[in-house]
Amino acid sequence: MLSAGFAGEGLAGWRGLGAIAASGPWRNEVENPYLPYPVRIESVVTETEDRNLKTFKLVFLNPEDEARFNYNPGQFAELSVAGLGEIPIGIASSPTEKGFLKFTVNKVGKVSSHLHNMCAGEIMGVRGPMGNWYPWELLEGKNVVIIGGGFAFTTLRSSIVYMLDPANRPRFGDISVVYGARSPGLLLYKDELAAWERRDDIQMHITVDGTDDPAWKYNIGFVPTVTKQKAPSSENAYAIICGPPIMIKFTLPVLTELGFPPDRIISSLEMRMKCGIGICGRCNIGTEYVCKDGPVFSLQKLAQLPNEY
Amino acid sequence: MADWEPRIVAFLCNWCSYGGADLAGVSRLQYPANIRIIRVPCSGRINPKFILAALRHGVDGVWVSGCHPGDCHYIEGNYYARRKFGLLKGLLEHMGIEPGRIQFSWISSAEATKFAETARTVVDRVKAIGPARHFIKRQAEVA
Amino acid sequence: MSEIFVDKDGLKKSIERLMEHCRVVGPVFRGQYHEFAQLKEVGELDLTYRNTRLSPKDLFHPHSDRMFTYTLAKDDPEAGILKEAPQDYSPRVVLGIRPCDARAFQLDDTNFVTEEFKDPWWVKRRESTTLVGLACNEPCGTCFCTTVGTGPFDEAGLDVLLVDVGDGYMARPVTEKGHRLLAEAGLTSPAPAEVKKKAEDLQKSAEQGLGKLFSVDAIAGQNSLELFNASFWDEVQFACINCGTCTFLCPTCWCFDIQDEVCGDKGDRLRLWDSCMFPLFTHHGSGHNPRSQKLQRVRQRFMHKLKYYQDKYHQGVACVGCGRCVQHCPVNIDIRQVAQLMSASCIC
Amino acid sequence: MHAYTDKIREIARRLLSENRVDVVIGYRRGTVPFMNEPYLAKTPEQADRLHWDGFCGVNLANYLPRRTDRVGIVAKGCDSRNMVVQILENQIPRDHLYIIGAPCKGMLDRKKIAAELQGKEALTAEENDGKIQIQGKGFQVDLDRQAFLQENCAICIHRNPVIYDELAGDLVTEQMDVDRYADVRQVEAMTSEERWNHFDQLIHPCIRCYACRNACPQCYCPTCFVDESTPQWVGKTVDPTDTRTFHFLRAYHLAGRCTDCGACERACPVGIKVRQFTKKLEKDVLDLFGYEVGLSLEDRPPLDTFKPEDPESFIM
Repeated sequence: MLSAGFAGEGLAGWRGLGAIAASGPWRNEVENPYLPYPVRIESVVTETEDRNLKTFKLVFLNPEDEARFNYNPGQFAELSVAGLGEIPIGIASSPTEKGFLKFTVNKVGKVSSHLHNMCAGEIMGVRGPMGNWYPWELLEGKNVVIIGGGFAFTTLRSSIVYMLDPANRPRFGDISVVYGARSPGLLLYKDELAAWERRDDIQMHITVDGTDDPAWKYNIGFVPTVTKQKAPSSENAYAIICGPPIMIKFTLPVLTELGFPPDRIISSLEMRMKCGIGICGRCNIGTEYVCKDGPVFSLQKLAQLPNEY
Repeated sequence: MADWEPRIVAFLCNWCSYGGADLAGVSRLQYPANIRIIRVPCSGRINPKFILAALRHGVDGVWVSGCHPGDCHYIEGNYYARRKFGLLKGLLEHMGIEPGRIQFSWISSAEATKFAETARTVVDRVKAIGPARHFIKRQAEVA
Repeated sequence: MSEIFVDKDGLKKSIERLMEHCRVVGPVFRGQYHEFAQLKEVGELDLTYRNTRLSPKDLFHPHSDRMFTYTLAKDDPEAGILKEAPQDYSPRVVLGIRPCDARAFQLDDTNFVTEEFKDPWWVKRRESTTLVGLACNEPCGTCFCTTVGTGPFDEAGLDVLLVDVGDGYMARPVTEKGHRLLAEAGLTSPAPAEVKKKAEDLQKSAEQGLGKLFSVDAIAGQNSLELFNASFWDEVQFACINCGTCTFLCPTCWCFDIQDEVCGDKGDRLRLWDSCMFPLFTHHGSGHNPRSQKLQRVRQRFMHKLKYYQDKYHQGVACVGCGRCVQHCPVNIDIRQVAQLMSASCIC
Repeated sequence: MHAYTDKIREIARRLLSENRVDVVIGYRRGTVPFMNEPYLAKTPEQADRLHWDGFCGVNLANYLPRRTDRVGIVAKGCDSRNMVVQILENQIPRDHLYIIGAPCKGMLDRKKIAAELQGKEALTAEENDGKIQIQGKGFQVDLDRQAFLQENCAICIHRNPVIYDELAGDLVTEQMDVDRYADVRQVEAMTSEERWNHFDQLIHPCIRCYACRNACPQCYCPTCFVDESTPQWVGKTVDPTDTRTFHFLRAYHLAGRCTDCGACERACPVGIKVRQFTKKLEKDVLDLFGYEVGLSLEDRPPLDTFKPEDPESFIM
């Protein structure tokens, strides 16, 4: 009688996949990296006056999922809506904020438009955390200059909240932030910006491209210009920059002028993604998968990659 | 099967056939309740994809109706539509969709009686063919 | 190695025996070409085939595959929560696979199975499958396996290698799994010396005809950015029509898309083959597309296979020289020529 | 070597050196038997790589939409008809084109030849005197050219270019008395159920690679309906309904635009006779509107015009 055991054997006999074999008998126990954790929408906040950006506060249905979702500022996750699909979105909350995740989502396509119509209490999914993060080990003991534009401020918010946490604040030197949007109504996290503005352990430079609001009390001007004016010191400092390509293009020369070498300018890239775990193959820039080897790259690293992003 | 009632999508042009339907209603003319009306600006607006989408959703029949030739609100929209529909019907039936599943008519906004009559004819024809079997999108048949 | 000999009738009987207990898949002729399919009867199996039109990658990575199912019924407490879709992972023997295709699965493993993430469908299908290869006594004119580090008698990735020695087959178990398969299929008679000799001769003559068309190492040695910016891409890309033929036929093109489909209140999350040749592959929601041009997409495919993969995994190119893309590209773009340009070993 | 090859090279060299055109699109000899590769010659020297034989089945008009330079282009009868359609649809201006007409005796079908060889592999193929001489390992066969034409070529009635600026050879005699719609009538004779099953079988092997769409000179939409997501008209898996929807809509988009050049069928890697969809439309366009595609730069395309007396027997 044939046992058929030859084909159904466990991993021990299977060559080439030492990594799995090492992780032990996984059959039916293996975590499926494509399976989202179910979450409930706790609140939805409209961030901008054009109503194109909303922040979703999500709570895990299963507490053990939250424990497994260990993340660092700079990482992203796939937001999953059954019936529509998934979108990769940077995590806007900080790991120091317990009990929930926050994502700020721009309304552009099928999934994000549907998300914008979802309400508190509804069930959706989150898969992650994904990708690498801002280099917190390297940033230890350094001054940190954060430059953000428009709705690319999400993981920067995560980073600021993370650094300002009383347990973390002593690990970093001066923190300065240049954050700009087209108009005051398009700034994200307005209440928090105002609160940070009042603190003395963070230098805030909020700016808008233009405004006719006489009560506007912050800067007016493009991010590169304001960066140049405020001239944050590059001494013992790293710059983290996220924003639209045009902003990055004109801010990089300013940073170079201020003395930031390419290995101390850190950026986060966007790319069309599906799997988020380096398998489905679409988000590569040269050898690097943005979803897994990125999304955070130093300018030095980017210079070694094809200019295809 | 005995109590099966067909579901039929009717694409009606805003200016004529929809008006005909309206008048039929106001005049309390009876016509079968199997018809679900989708109002479109002109029969020329109907993209073949709409008809395909209806079939994929599982409707048992599609009925398209516009202004009589020469009466188009946009002068000639229905003339173009007529050419499109002729080819569309031909290809659909060539591929195995039963004749009668897709039907076309010209009905003016004054022709309430004709609207009700045509609706009955459409429903009767679809009933004679039976429930839709083809082009229905179900759960993906994959390996 | 203890080679076994079985005559052609004997193999058929063994296969019939196997078919009683597990799924047996092999090359069958359907319509216009050969494809791998689960055998209904042993007579369908055609081991005289050259190679299948489509690569057998769909055995592990089907064109369309159901990942998860869910309900959207409003009153269901489970609404919107994804569940893994049931799949058949029962034992399966794949017979007569060509060495190049088996090697391709090893290359694909580096993508689907990494230290951090294991693709569960790939892993479970790989695990439940035993691969019985069939050596290529007569490689095609479009084959270039020996150039890219495999060969017509390569055992890499196989559990058993069969060699057609005329009146029967020499079966060489390669792995423990292969040994057990042969034992349990009742194949035990040791191959006589002349059969082994015959197999050796066949191997020599098969390999002789193949030669080396370009240097994989030379491509590895090139500067990636210089290759990326090389002027020859303009000429290479001209004829391309950006269809998915090359990628869909290729045994080492694994890229996929994920799509949700809803039918009533039931939904599926499906994955399906995708292709770097399609503009939508990299099209951002914002409208931006880093590879909006045909040249960029064509370059991506060749760079990925022949350069990026080498640089990332240091185990050769992601091409096994099966020649399917060469044979079936509707506009005759020939990867062998492109590789020659990339290795700069010829001035074409 | 085919006499056209010399002539095409000569014309291309002249056009490029006299700066009459910026580029010449033709074919260069393929790397495998039965295949040639579309080629863009930019210099008079590159013109010498141009080639012609019976395996120039790729429709070069496919490379024209969105080009802005002055193009010399080799055109068989069908290619030239596709150019007419593209000119009518404002995809390329006539005065940007210098059409090198290649009167055609039909292109050869590599799938038919492969089937004839029954698994034996051809290593070289040469055409000579109405014969195809094929050599492989340990065999040589001569095939009768006429028997191995692409199916569309066998029934072609417009082998000579419709528009051209210069010819690469003498005009050929057009085929008369061909039955263009035998396969359509065969399907028309079936019941609805038989038809449905017939097409089910036909498209069963489809892998949704879109080679048929992309090989077509008339498929140039910036966003194909397949890629539209809001709403999504068709699923992307190999689900039979979705595959059918794709083939139906692809064909319908070619209503009154398809020249039956056979590029789609030729490109299909799994051998689907996709012309069976478009042929029906071609027949209906001829029957209903008396229109043959791509023959005139004056007549509007059939779905871009109408006659008050157009047939409407299908209307209730």
